[in-house]
Amino acid sequence: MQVVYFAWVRERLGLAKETVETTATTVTELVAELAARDERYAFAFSDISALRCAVDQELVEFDASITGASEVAFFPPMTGG
Amino acid sequence: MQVVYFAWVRERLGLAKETVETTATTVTELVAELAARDERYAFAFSDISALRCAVDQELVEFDASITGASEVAFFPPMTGG
Amino acid sequence: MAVRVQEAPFGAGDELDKFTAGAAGSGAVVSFTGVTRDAEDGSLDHMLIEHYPAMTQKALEQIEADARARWPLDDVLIIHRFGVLRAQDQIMMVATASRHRVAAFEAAEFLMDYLKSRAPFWKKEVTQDGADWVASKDEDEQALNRW
Amino acid sequence: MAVRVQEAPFGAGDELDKFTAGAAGSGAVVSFTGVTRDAEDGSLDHMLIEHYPAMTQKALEQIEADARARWPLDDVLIIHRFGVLRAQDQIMMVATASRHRVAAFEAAEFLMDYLKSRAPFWKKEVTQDGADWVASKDEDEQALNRW
Repeated sequence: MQVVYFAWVRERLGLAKETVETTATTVTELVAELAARDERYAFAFSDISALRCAVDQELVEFDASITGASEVAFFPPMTGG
Repeated sequence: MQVVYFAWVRERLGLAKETVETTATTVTELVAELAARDERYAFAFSDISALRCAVDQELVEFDASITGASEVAFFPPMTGG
Repeated sequence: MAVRVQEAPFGAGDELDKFTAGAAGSGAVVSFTGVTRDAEDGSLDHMLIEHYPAMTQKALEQIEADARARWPLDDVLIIHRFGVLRAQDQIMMVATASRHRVAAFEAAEFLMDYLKSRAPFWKKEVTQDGADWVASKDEDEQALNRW
Repeated sequence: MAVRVQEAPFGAGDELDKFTAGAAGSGAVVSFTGVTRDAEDGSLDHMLIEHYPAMTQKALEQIEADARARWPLDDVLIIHRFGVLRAQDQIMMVATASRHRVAAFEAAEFLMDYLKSRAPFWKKEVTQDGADWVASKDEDEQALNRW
């Protein structure tokens, strides 16, 4: 599964995307796995309320399923317009 | 006092403006005077709810005073925009 | 600040660009353009717009002042034509500039609502079959109640 | 119907004119233009807009489809830039065309509200003192509740 990061999430991780092997079935489970990796990840994912996520380019809540998904994205609230 | 007419009021009267000598003190009194003149005027002023008026280029209700006014205007509801 | 009542055509795009360039720091610019519609059956020959010259500029400036009193606007533009207009001709435009998009939107809607029912313009549709004064709509009068 | 996500500048006036010409019979055209504001103290060097290319076009088309489902729109235009923008540069615009002015206004506001909080763009302000991601505003999130 491809995991992609934007804005300050990308900057905190120093990483725009990566391939992740996971048995997580929801975004929340994936976040728990990633946050457990090291301090950088723990910091980036320390406040879930400041994050938004998309599964296969569709905005979803954190309890959404990622089973069969190709791409999960994490980013701060959007500031377009 | 100058009295001016617009849109179908002007067309019904066949007149864009005229000078009127009057002792009327309100628009309503002026309307009564004008409507009493002849059939054309009676027809033009037959339905006050379909008319609007301005005194000295300011929209007013029909009970407004015209004492000291220089110009009174009669016209249908406006359709700008 | 500009209120223009004119017989000549105007270009909404050019006006918008000039307006936006002049409203440095605004962030949000809203425009409304009114376009002459053909009759339902395509029979419109032209639209004739009559106005009350001695009152029009004054009435529009009052509407602008009312909008500025209600919203934090950096600039306002109102252009309204009179005379003969053909289908697809631009009749009028308003533009508003503000730091806040909601203010820019609301002020533009307010200007349009008041311009529809409180500025001294009257439209007459001329077709091959004759000419009719456009009737005012109850909904336009009611639209004023929201402000 | 057009959704364009691009790095290149666009001209809001030209876009408005083309849009209006293409929406024959609409009567009412509303546009919103978003302009890069300088920092309060005039220190903005540039604004950097990041987006999520695989998602952006799709998200904007969905927002457009939602607007069309709610209002009788003859046409919709959405343009949003990404990359480096300077103070006074135009960031984005939306335009709506309808027979009804209220529909054109409401749809444009709806598009802006959703575009602010649901389209994958992020703004970073770069000044001499450093760079900061623009924080989302509670009021922008709350604005969605009115629809």
